[in-house]
Amino acid sequence: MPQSFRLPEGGLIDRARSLRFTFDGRSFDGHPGDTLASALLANGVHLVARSFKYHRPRGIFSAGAEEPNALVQLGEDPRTDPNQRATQVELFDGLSAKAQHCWPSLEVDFNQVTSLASRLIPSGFYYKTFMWPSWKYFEGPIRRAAGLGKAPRLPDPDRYDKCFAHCDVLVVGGGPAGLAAALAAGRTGARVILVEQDNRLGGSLLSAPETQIEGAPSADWVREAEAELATLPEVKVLKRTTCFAYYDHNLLGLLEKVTDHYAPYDRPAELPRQRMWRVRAGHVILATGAIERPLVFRDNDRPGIMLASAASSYLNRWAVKPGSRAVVFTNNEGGYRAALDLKSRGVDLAAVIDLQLAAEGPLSRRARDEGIPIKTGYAVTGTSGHLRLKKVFVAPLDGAGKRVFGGGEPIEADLLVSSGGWNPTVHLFCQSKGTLEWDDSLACFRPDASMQRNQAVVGAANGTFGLSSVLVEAHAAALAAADAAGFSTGGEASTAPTSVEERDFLPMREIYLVPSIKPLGQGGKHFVDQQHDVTAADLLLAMREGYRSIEHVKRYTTTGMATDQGKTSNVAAIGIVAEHLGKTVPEVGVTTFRPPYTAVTFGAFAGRDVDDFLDPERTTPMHAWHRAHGAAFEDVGQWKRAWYYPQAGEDMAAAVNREVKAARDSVGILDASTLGKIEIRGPDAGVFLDRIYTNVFSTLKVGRARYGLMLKEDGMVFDDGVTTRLAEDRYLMTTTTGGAANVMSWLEEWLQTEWPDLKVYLTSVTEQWATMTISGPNARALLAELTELDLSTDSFPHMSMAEGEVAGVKARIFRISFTGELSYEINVPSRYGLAVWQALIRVGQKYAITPYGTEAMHVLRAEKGFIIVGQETDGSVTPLDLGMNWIVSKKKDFLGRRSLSRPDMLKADRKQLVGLLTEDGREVLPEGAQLVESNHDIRPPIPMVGHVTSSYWSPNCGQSIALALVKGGRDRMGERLYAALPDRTISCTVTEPLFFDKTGERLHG
Amino acid sequence: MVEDFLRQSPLSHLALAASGRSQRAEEDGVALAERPYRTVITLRGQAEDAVFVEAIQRALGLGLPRKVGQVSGDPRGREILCLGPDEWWVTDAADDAEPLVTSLTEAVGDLFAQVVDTSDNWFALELSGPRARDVLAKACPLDLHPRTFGPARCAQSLLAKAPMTLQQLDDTPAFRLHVRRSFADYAWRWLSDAGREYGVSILQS
Amino acid sequence: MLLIPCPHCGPRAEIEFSYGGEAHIARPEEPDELTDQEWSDYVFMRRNPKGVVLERWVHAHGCRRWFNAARDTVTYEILAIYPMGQNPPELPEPRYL
Amino acid sequence: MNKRYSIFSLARNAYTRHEDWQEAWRSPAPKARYDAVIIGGGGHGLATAYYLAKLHGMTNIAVVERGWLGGGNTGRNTTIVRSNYLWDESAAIYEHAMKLWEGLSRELNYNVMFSQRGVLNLAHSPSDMREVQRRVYANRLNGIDSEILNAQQVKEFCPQIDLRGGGRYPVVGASLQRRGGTARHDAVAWGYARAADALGVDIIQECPVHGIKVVDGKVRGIETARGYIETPKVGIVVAGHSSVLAEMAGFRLPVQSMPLQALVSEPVKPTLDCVVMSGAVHAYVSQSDKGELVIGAGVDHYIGYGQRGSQQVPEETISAICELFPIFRRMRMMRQWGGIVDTCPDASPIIGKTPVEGIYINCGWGTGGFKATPGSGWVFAHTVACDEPHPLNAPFSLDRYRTGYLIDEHGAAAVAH
Repeated sequence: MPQSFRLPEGGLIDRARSLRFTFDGRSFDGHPGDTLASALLANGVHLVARSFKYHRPRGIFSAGAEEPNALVQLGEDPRTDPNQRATQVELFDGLSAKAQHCWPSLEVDFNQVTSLASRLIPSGFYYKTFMWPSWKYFEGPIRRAAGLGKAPRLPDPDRYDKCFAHCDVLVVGGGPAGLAAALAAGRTGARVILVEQDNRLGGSLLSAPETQIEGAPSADWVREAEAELATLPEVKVLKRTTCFAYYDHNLLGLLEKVTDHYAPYDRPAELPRQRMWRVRAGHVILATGAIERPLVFRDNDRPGIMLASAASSYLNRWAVKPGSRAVVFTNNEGGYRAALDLKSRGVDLAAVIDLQLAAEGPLSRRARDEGIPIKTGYAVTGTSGHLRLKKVFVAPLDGAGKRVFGGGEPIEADLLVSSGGWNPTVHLFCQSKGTLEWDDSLACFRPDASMQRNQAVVGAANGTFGLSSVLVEAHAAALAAADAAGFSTGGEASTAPTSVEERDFLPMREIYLVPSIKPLGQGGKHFVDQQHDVTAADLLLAMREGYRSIEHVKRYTTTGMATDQGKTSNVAAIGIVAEHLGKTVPEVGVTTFRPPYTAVTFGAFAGRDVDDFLDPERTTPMHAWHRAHGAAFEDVGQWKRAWYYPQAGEDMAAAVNREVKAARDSVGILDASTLGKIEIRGPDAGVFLDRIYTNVFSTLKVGRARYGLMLKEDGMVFDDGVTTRLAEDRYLMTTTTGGAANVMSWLEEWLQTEWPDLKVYLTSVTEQWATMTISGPNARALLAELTELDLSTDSFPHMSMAEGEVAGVKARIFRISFTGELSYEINVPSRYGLAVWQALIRVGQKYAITPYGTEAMHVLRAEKGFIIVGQETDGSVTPLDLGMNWIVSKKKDFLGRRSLSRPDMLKADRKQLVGLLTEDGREVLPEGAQLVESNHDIRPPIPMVGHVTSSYWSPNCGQSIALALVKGGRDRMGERLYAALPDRTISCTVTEPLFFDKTGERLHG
Repeated sequence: MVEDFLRQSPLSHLALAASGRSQRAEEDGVALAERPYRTVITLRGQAEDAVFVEAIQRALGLGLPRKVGQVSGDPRGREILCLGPDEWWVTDAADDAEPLVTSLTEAVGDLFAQVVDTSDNWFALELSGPRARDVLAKACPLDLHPRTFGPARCAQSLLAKAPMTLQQLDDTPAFRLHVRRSFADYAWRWLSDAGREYGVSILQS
Repeated sequence: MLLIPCPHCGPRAEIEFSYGGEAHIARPEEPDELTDQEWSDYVFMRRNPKGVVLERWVHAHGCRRWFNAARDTVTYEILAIYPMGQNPPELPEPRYL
Repeated sequence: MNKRYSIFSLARNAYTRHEDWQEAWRSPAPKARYDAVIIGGGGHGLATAYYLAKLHGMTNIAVVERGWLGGGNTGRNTTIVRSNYLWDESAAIYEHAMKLWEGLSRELNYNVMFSQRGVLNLAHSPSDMREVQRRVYANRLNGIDSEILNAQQVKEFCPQIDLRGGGRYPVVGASLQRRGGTARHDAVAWGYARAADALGVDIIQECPVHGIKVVDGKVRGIETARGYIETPKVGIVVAGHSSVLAEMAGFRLPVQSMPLQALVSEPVKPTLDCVVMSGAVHAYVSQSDKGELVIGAGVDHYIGYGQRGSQQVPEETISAICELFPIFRRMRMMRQWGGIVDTCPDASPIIGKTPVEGIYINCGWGTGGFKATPGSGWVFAHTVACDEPHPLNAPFSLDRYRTGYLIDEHGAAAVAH
């Protein structure tokens, strides 16, 4: 089908090439340079969408980011994108778009019945009904009726990128102001980033080809500016990039569309789909332009009704006639520019309807001279046409602008464009907490006070509308920013580009709600927020019901809450509210501007931080061995730890049982490299540790090790581990795997902030050392085969350390035990970890050495009643609760000590650590099981006396064992308790938390 | 002396094979290389103590940089990185840290100072090429523009979600990135992925 | 994301820092002399002002040094940084409140 | 006199073109004296006023609000309602709230769209699962509906979820509270306001409080932008600004005000029918009736009254959401915002008396206050009316920081406090 509305010449499109695309299954042609919207209009397609609530037919309303209506579903699963603005989708070959939110088709949408019932469903209707019998019976249908496009059903195959960037001057907006600013700043040598959401620089100039800058067509100036910027090494120009957010301290978020505009077969595989930039800017120049404000009149939403500036854009930039016969409705001179554009491009111009009582500006004079029929003091009072505008009704207006006279004269037209003035695009400025002032002469909100350092707003965004003034303002702001960043023009005078154009749309007659022949709300609708179908009548209803704050009006009616976030509707809504409440517009105020300016893909926010990059996986030097030997892994913080090593035919329980037995029967080996390790040195190291730990370390002998417990100031257990005295002034502290980083920070914090007088230095050496624990009755024999050290208990007793070679590698060996068996913890530099591990395995064959994972380690330590911080404790457990009074020094102060004597800490019914044995020893209590005192079936709430913290099958005890925190547990020895599970109760007996080798003789081998 | 073949880089599981510097990397790409087994000694001490400074300088034959972010020495040989007001790294091309640890330990003697061998706590990889800064910008919030960073400079920051010590080696630009050993695999794969759009070649270590 | 001026490393991104809460809360010298109320005031009670707060930060992913900052909790402007153990300097009027 | 809302009143008013609807609440000038004044016109404050009037017969009372009703955290939250808390004390108060939620729309004659679509709390590791079990077992003994799901059951309940969790955070199971869900946050504030107003409560908007007059340790009245109001009882319910008001009254709180962020996507047709929370990856998500994915993000870990969003917090949260729901990667964020939450050291609220006689405080709900709204108002009304806490809120006294009776619920929210 030919592009019958494409003008024969002009436009920034590549006519030499055609692009084939489909909309709702129909095939069309367009050209490179088109947007989906311009290409649809070129093919005479105006009906593109249905509205949110009433399913009214909607067309293309704007030519940019402010589009409320023309939302389409782009592409097919898995690369489908709902709610895409056709006005911003660049056309590519093979593009496929669908209408959304309609059934069975765009033309015949049965859901439009909601429109017929519209009187029953005014704003907020759902708050007043659907309460009986229950909301749940109504919610489903309402949910299905809501939403717009469809979310993808398949995982997104595309990749996204994220990066940081830094610059002296960030210029947002590549229109005349932004270009002038980027040039001025860039020429000084400052680092400049210029951001433009469009695929071309030029902004408003792209739609105004006759504009002159520096005495030549502005298009030439734009071209030259772009060429010059490309020669400046410190200037970066980002097109197709939207600055969507202005965060604290001049951090701005940009979204760059990298490959969205490529035909699928052309997309370079190595490029990400989109890239998020996080720019820290020394100075920010916001040159974000302005958005035209539509007039709010009756039935202002039909396909064929659009913004005046959009019509000019389609004519000039895309060489598309948006209609055959047009009416222009305006309250200012700007509408006449569209009228002149329409006429000069061959559109039959039926009339300009001007709310102003007289039109005396240069453009209106020109229009009059060209014979365009002009009706001043007139209003559009309504429209007709179902799927496309057919008629416009106009009538004269009274002096106050409150009433129209007569029944309305019909004018045949398929295009109606309106202009109600301009709103500076202050979104980013307001996100940065800048405040607005209402400018009466411009009838718009413009920036007032800035809340960020080093920020300027220039051009239309600042309420400066004349091109000449814009260029001067932008140039000056850029020079000031560059100068403040330490870059000057070096004495050479820098002059702003010149233009003779001045602002063209003043004066205006501001009527926020254009009256019609019928009272508001009766026959026809005055749409304020087109996407959400919020009408002027809805706003008045909200206020009538007491929702008078503009925030209440917004939330009650949902005006401005659609995907366009009210870019063309918010000021009109405020104006109507102000008029109704008898307030001024600034008294009503604006609702909060929030990021993003336009919606940002989740994938771009996530960037590369997905899948296995979401969180780093930290691995030990022996990781490859564990993998090769079939280990299952457990996540402990970011670490991957070997959990158990199933052999052929073994399930987890069997593997763990085998590993647990081996460690008691002969020897097992555990990779303990993940434990935190901190080297501590200084004359005050002992004193320091005394303050950190509940017990004393300053008296520890060199070469000896001691278990310690540390608390937070609230008295709760925070971490534990063994600390060894390496020398008079040197200690090596070990921490839990998960707590390593926190403990290091904790120690540094106290040293630096509270005890700077203590002479102590700390260095983390967690990963310097690969750590392997060999444990079991044959541990000594095994180790003896690989070291020359004297391993006899006399020279190497329990809780001591020795340095020597193991398998030819210099090692630190600690004789400490977390299993209750004779154990050695061998530390070698990480690069040799795997080699020494393999040597131990090799030599250990004769002892049937068995690698065991964290699960077996847990069973072994539970058999001995050793706690795990984070499992037996949860931030509400003190050392006294754990029965560890023996480790709490009475002689000295330490962190958290004072908290232990608070009244609640001393209560007898605090939860205390005990052991549990099930009545049927084969039954293993589930961890987390809650304990009750009675197994009689009673109704909840049933008082709980404690819970199971750890529970395992113990092959060495031949029965299940559990640790639990039980209220007053130490006084309950031998008492019967019940684990109350959803489907049964398990009875068990309270015991000491010690199940195996109660005398501890195995420790000494 | 331990046999070299016993030691292992944390990237050995990737069986990295040098791809050589491709034409593309030469022009607009990046090159990655692992640099295991360098000596990295963490040194803590009081910069305001002239005795300490003097002792270190004598032991190393290098000036002790006093401003955080400064580096003295030869990036391919021995150098000192100032990481904090009382914290330095002494790094050296030698793969056996022991002699240096011994001489530094002797140098500081009873002074309030600390010398710890952290060669295996850290893992270095090098990223170079015309787009090296662009790749780093994806992972790191530092401003590495030549006006604010350069050779003989170092900084501690983040490489995506891994803590990193970064130093610039030359104007290629080439950077050395130190991450904790357990993050080696993460860092390598992250950088390889981030560099994909520019082309990544792997250099022999 | 704030830009925080580390006294040693210069301005750095907030993600490199950890927050340490209110500054100038000294640990009692003799905890045993304190009533439960006084002790809990030390452990738990905080000023939490809307306006200028004196607080502590640590450059956790940088030089790992602690320092004090005066920051406006509404605008997030950092008015001053100063070393641990020192009193806050004369502060400029918050410029943007 | 409010006319009742119903389908019939809607039809009747449709006939008269909605010209005859009455104000949902009056806008009275403040009186010189009230029997009690509630400071804070959010959900909790309005609920307190409603129950004071309804259950305790105190109708000469006022709610004073600095800005507009529901403009604080009530208007900025992600509206999740559940009661499956670990500790008995928490479970009791949240479950009481849950029971009130279940009849709230009819009680208030205002549809708060309480939607019991089920809340999943995901477990990603054996230790997560242990905590899930501990909580679910406790919930059931406390009479709270709560179930343990294995991975397959999670997939059946929420087919959109990727059990692989991108590889890094596999879903190994979850707890499910079927009675949990969401409610329409604005409607909660408006519904309570309308119902309280109908009982005679004066709701005074745009009335900031500048001072609290305390004589001899006893409150006498409050200074407001609209004049001095004498009153023997003041209830402070100003989440986010609790410390500011406490300072006016001369006492301190263990509270830090931190920015909590949230965001919504563009609306789409129904794609997620339950609420999904994951503490491990710091994210929670549901889909609103309008079709937006409503996503709760984390807190910025410093004091902040800025009420705005930052860049890195949504990045983290969205990454996590994309991990659990790779099908959402192409969805787009439409709006992000920040609220100010009071965080307490033990992540549990403070509801009770203060060192000043006649001043009561309700604060410290952290990230979880919305779900408690009816229960919080109910117990706080009792506390204000009777000058002593109800047994349900007695454990949540300010004094617990002295005695050490902390109720540590750090594991309870998806967001670390």
